[in-house]
Amino acid sequence: MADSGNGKTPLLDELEKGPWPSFVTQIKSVAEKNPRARALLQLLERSYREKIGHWKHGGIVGVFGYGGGVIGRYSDLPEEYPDVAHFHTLRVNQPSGWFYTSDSLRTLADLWEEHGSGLTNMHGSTGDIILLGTSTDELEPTFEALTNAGFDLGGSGSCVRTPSCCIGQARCEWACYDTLALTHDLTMAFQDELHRPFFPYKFKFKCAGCPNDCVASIARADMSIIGTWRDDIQVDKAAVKAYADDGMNIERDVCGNCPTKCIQWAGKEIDIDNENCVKCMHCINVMPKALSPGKDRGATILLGSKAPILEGAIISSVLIPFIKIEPPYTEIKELTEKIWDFWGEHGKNRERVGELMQRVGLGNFLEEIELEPIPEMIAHPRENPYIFFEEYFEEDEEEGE
Amino acid sequence: MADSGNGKTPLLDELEKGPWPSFVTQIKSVAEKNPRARALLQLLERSYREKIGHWKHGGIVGVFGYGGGVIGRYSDLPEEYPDVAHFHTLRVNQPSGWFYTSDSLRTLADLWEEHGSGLTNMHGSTGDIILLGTSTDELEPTFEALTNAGFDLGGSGSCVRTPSCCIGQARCEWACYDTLALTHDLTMAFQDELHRPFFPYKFKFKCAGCPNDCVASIARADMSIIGTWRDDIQVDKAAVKAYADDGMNIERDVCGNCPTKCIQWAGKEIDIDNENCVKCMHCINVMPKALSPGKDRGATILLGSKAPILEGAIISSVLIPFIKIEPPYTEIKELTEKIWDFWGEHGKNRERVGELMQRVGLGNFLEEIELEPIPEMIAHPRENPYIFFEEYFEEDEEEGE
Amino acid sequence: MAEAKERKTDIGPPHYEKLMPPIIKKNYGKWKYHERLKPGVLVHVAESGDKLFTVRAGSPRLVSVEYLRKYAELADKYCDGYLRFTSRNNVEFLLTDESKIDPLIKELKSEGFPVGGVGAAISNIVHTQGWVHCHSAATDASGIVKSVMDDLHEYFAGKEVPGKLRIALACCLNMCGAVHCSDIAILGIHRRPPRIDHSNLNKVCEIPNVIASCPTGAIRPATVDGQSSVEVEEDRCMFCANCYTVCPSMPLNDPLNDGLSIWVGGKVSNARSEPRFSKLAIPYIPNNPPRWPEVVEAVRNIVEVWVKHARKYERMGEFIDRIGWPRFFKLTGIEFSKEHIDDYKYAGLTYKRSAQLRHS
Amino acid sequence: MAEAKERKTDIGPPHYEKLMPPIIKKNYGKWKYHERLKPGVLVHVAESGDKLFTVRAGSPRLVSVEYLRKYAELADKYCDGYLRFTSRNNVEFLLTDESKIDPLIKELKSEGFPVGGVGAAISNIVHTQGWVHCHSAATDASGIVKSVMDDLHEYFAGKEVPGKLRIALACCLNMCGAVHCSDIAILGIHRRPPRIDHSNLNKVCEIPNVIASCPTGAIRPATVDGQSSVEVEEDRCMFCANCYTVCPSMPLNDPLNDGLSIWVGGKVSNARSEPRFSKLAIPYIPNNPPRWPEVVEAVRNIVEVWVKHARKYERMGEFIDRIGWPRFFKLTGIEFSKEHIDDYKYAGLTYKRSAQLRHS
Ligand code: SRM
Ligand code: SRM
Ligand code: SRM
Ligand code: SRM
Ligand code: SF4
Ligand code: SF4
Ligand code: SF4
Ligand code: SF4
Ligand code: SF4
Ligand code: SF4
Ligand code: SF4
Ligand code: SF4
Repeated sequence: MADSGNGKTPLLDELEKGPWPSFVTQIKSVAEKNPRARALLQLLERSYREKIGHWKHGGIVGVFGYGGGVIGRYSDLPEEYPDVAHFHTLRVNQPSGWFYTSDSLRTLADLWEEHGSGLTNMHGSTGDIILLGTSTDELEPTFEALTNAGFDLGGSGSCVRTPSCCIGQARCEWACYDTLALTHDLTMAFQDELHRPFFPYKFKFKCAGCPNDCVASIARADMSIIGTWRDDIQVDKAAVKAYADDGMNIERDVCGNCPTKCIQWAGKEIDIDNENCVKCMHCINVMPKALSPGKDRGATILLGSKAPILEGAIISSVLIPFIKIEPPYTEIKELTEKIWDFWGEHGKNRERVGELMQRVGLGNFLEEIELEPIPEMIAHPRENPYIFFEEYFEEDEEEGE
Repeated sequence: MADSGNGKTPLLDELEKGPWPSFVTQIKSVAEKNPRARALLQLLERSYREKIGHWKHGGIVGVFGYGGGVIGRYSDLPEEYPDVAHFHTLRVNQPSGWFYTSDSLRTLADLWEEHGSGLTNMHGSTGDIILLGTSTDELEPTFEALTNAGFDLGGSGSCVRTPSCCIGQARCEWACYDTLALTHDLTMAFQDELHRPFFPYKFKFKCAGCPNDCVASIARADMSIIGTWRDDIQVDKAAVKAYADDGMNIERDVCGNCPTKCIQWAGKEIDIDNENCVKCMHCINVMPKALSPGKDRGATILLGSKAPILEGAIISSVLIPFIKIEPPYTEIKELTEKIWDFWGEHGKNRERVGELMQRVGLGNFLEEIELEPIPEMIAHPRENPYIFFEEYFEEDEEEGE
Repeated sequence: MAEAKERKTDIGPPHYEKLMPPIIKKNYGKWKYHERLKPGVLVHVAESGDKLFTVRAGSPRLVSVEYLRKYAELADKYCDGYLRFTSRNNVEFLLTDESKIDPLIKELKSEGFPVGGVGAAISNIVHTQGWVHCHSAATDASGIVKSVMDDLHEYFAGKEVPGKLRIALACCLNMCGAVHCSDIAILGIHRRPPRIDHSNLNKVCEIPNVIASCPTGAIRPATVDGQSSVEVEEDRCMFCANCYTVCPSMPLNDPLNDGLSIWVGGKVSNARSEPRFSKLAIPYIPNNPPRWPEVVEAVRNIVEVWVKHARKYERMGEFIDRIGWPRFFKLTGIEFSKEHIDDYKYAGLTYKRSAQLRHS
Repeated sequence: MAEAKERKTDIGPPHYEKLMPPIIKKNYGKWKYHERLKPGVLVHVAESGDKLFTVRAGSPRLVSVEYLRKYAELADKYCDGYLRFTSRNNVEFLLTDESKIDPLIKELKSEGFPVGGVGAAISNIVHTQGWVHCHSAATDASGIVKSVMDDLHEYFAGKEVPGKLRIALACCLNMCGAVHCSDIAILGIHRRPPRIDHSNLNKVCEIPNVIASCPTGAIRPATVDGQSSVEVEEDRCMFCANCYTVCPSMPLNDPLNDGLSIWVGGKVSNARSEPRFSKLAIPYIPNNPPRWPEVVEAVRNIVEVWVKHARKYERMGEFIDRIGWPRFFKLTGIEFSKEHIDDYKYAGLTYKRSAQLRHS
């Protein structure tokens, strides 16, 4: 009991030094008033000393009527640290684009000061507001306070996870569709799937406005919706010239980095072979005043990314090379539901949709979700000759000579 | 019996038309005198008509004391085509580089006219002279005639297969080592392993004098020995200028195709960042009068290529990035024998060495053949976090604090 | 859905429009271009000519309600209460009045919040829970992030670098932080096979599920002290902890053996080269809290090699593409070992299957 | 080794030196450069100033003793009896007297041997046995080669092409012709599962070996008419014929279903890009002897697209790299189908895992 009693945190104190803002300072800022935060500090100091975490495997806890949104967490030293004996996390669905007013932040602060540790993550890796640690009996009151303030829980467990997106058209000139609107719409449309797990495993949506993918959707979302365009890059010749006059080495820095070498600089004008442009964004990134995505905008839909457990990490792969993104987003939703149907029926327990697609084979998967195979879906055709032809001729079909 | 009797070959006759030399013409050129060739023509006509081959799974036949060098072959219609009821192939070890004198060709022609079908392949895909079709009782006499003429059988079955090589220093200015000498030496050193199968499966050597790999060693040899150099590319400035003056677009055609963009053309002189040159040969290929491989020459040794059955095709991978190739080639032979030892002990039946290496893992394989792992052996380090650490600390090794 | 009467459920998040500054609502979808005015400061210019100034400040991500209020206060003072967070957990203040930029920056700095991370820079480290909240953690997250960012803060604050460099940290192989596609990834790893709590296992876990959970087939049924349980063939364990995820009686956490690995060269954007996974650079560094000096040093070393040798716009992986892995190991002084060689499912595809080699 | 007394064994091949022209012996390892003088003719210049002229002629590879003598005769007449064969089965006459080149070419042509295949050209087709000698063949080899080369002979003889183009043919999945790394590969394929000779199987084959031979696990033990035998789950068969290699009672040869597939974009050399496998272009073309017009047409079509659109030095695969697979299918008019999508071990790695796409 010495540990939790003495109150000293010599190891953690070391982490208050240095120029980067310190999470220890954050915890301390509420530890005086908040016993949970105080206990967390003590327990963490102990972990630092012993080089091991002190949390047990989570149990299933939650709010009434929801199957997710709360991560149950218990200390393995409940007697010594009773204030963090339970220390459950609430995942609160962030507003699309992580926009806040000062008032909305204060509302969150107030309710979490009252009901929990006073500690948050702004934000979790999936995108949620993470309310970090409270006891089981506070879950329902916190939920009530949240919903009264206009917030709701995000996802956890085998369900749709909280969709997230880049800032998109709210501030970015490159956004090829309205990522915030789509994210919000999907979130609202799939509230049931988000709150009541019934899938084989989790399913994440992430919406990026252009191929720069500022929300890492291609690496972290079961469905990655990445803005793109299909006409010509828009060129402002005067602005190109201004960059050149300004000393930019267009030949080396722009053309030299084009993946398909489809952009040329004759020393005066830029010349783009748009047929071979793969919309990588590089030239646009480097000359934002001069170049911009075409006018015929939409998105590429890719499927399947995930972390390595179990079959190895996956980067999403192309399902629809180009689609217009317009409310009410019927096509995307129908496609999603077809995928869920097949996954629900054939996915193994804890099998992500990207793993399922690989297990059954992209060709079969496409048949099930009723998409035609097209070469845009693959990096290259098969190299091995092990083709499963599905039919063969029988003798009686044809007369032998 | 109509087939073999009537003698007409209307389908095959179609293949005597057209500008490319015809194998049918070749067969016909001996068919009159040679009953085996005549029967082959008939049987082949029947295959063309029926769209199916008429050969049975080979039996084991051979010459005394050898386990390989002969491919047994029987017709499935022996009664109808008795002259090709047996139709075994002899694989005769070609001279390195496929060099012949007119006399040596005539010697081969004479003996094969006497003992076999009078048909050959010059050459088989592995490199052998293929004597195409004779009966079991002719095998031993053919062998005797061959050895008397200074020829010997090549490999078949689970043994060293006939090594082969590009023309190398005999005619090519780019050969970084003497491919003919090495090939001949390996062939002679491993006569026993070549003639008396005792491996889990076949083992092929191919020797190419430079990375152009004119003998396709990287795709078709269990051990691919590919010439290279480690100092700077030799440049004849005047000759470079001559190419430029002659209208060659050096910027586009040479520099633009360098895989590491390490060669630059300032409009007057060529400038090579040799540290980043990956010895691809392209610039040298394009300007043979001006550029040539460095002076410090040797070879890269790669292991494991093969056709797709069973685990999928394999391209050889780097085992030794650079080695000097000098008689008596002790290092290569010792390395080879270490590989054979491990393969002999741990290879499964019909498992090629490249498959074994993948099955046990390159890291383990290297330990067994006593080579240090180096980054040149891999395209990139692992992407997955599934590291088999072989040891861990036990509590008593270290005092807990 | 059977629910309590007045209880609100499934209301979803607040609508973003309610939380946006008027200038954004007005110019939504009509931005023309942007410029980086100075470290941490962007201006976005709309077709209308309106200008939106963004000041980005680093955040520890683990934020207390006290500091949320501090953010709110700053937002009120400088930008009518409007702010946002980024996908890498930085805070962005959204200003319309250019003259307020410098005062805001000054106040942010005085509160201990560095300003930067914009454009070619090292931004905040995406990370996870660690010992703060997760049962699975092989290391802490926040402490390492703090230590590394302390060391690299100049690169956040404006010191020149060739391009973007994204660092991420995950405290176990579940990789909640999308470590797998980062320029530099710091990954917590276990190195000792699970220690089995035989007395409890068959009470809390389904033995067939436990056996099935192991990707290498290392787990077998066993009877221990008369209890049905499982045993692990230690040689076949690669410490993925999937068994532990499925069964609490198989913990892998171990103070002596847990530690970190470092991965390099992944990316997410489609700019120039395609997205790709990070590859192993350093297989193991022991846990050394509170400041993990070996990890800090290892990351700095890699960063400095990149800063010194990479060409403009070259992300870490693109840089290594150009110089080759052998030179990467040479320049960083990192030792190459058996652990670097892939031996999982696609291992064969990572062998060097060409004679294109640098020999000098 | 117990052997008959006077019998010579293990003597190995003749030493190459004995078969080389003096000019080669003299300048061995001391060549300086070469030039292509005209289609099919090379000159190699030695440091000594000596010049060796090579005249390359196409060959059907299946050569009779009559024609071997003809080669010998030509060699005697034009080059002191010295000649060689190439790794693609062409014949090379090795001359020292430049003035004999044209007469030799003339005589070769009159004998029906085209001269060419040097430099940027379409050389001879590496191929295999087919119905001429192999039990495994799903098609003939020589007949298709003859038909395709008849059609492409101008490209052998000097008609301009962007770079080298290597065609290979193998008559079954064993791929004796190294088809797997060719610019264009023609591959014989079976398309019907093995038909089992139940009455003989257990006499000639080891049932466990047969079962183990199947990479997809399609073969199961079965008792048929009281005989122990095997059965094949047809849905799982992908016609590799490995079972047949192991067991003669499981033939796959089938006149109705056997045929050809076409593969593109492989290469072997390390020049510019690394060696790589060919990829599937056309999954199936029926056998249509004696001249396989559909195959000839398919190959020509692909060749012509390459000739028309590739840049100088671009091998087929490099060309497709630049234009992308979707455009390759568009330009050739080849239909894309489920069969093109890999579904074997590494399938996942062939999916398009980036947003870098051409949309127009
Ligand atoms: C809180 C968060 C980390 C953070 O600090 O940001 C988190 C925390 C956990 N993740 Fe995660 N994951 C979090 C984002 C991710 C991400 C990133 C993302 O969503 O963009 C990934 C990688 C992408 C992916 O989905 O594959 C991720 C991949 C996993 C996995 C591996 C899943 C897989 O298929 O490989 C697991 C293991 C599992 O599901 O059993 C996991 C499991 C967990 C659990 C629930 C531990 C467990 O095994 O039960 C962690 C609870 C920690 C705790 O005590 O609070 N977490 N997890 C992130 C969620 C916050 C939020 O809602 O915003
Ligand atoms: C004659 C030849 C084809 C030709 O017309 O040129 C040939 C013919 C046969 N090969 Fe081959 N292979 C021939 C070169 C190759 C090559 C190319 C090479 O060596 O460069 C390969 C691909 C490279 C490789 O080794 O993987 C090759 C890969 C195979 C395979 C597949 C091996 C594998 O590991 O995937 C088999 C199947 C087997 O071994 O059971 C095979 C089996 C056979 C058999 C013995 C058929 C069998 O299953 O028993 C064929 C006998 C045909 C006959 O009746 O004459 N042959 N075989 C070539 C040998 C001639 C020579 O000695 O010069
Ligand atoms: C604010 C933010 C989006 C958001 O909704 O939160 C954002 C915003 C912008 N990104 Fe981003 N990116 C943001 C995360 C990302 C991510 C995701 C990540 O880091 O996890 C990526 C993918 C990184 C990767 O590939 O691993 C990302 C890859 C890019 C790129 C491509 C960089 C490259 O060369 O690979 C650009 C273009 C550029 O920088 O030239 C870009 C450019 C931009 C621009 C310039 C777009 C614009 O016109 O407004 C934005 C200015 C900020 C800047 O320069 O940092 N943004 N950007 C994210 C800020 C994170 C932070 O706090 O540092
Ligand atoms: C004679 C031969 C070697 C032998 O020992 O038999 C040979 C000889 C030469 N090759 Fe080759 N290559 C020969 C098969 C190959 C092969 C193997 C094959 O085709 O199966 C390759 C690999 C092909 C591949 O990548 O798939 C090959 C890839 C090259 C290259 C690289 C071409 C490229 O751009 O990828 C060069 C360089 C060049 O052509 O610029 C080359 C260049 C040469 C040079 C110019 C070398 C020299 O300086 O003498 C020789 C002149 C002949 C010519 O231009 O065709 N040789 N060459 C082979 C002739 C085969 C034939 O009859 O057509
Ligand atoms: S992903 Fe594209 S649209 Fe979205 S913020 Fe980044 S650059 Fe802008
Ligand atoms: S967007 Fe990318 S691919 Fe397209 S022209 Fe610009 S740099 Fe090239
Ligand atoms: S591989 Fe190299 S050395 Fe050998 S013939 Fe070809 S170009 Fe010459
Ligand atoms: S050999 Fe290849 S890599 Fe080296 S400089 Fe020449 S083109 Fe570049
Ligand atoms: S990475 Fe592992 S330890 Fe860290 S939060 Fe995620 S599941 Fe927990
Ligand atoms: S940690 Fe992974 S590999 Fe080890 S026993 Fe558990 S599941 Fe198997
Ligand atoms: S490819 Fe197949 S059919 Fe052709 S020779 Fe080789 S083993 Fe026989
Ligand atoms: S052909 Fe291949 S896949 Fe089909 S049953 Fe035989 S071994 Fe199996």
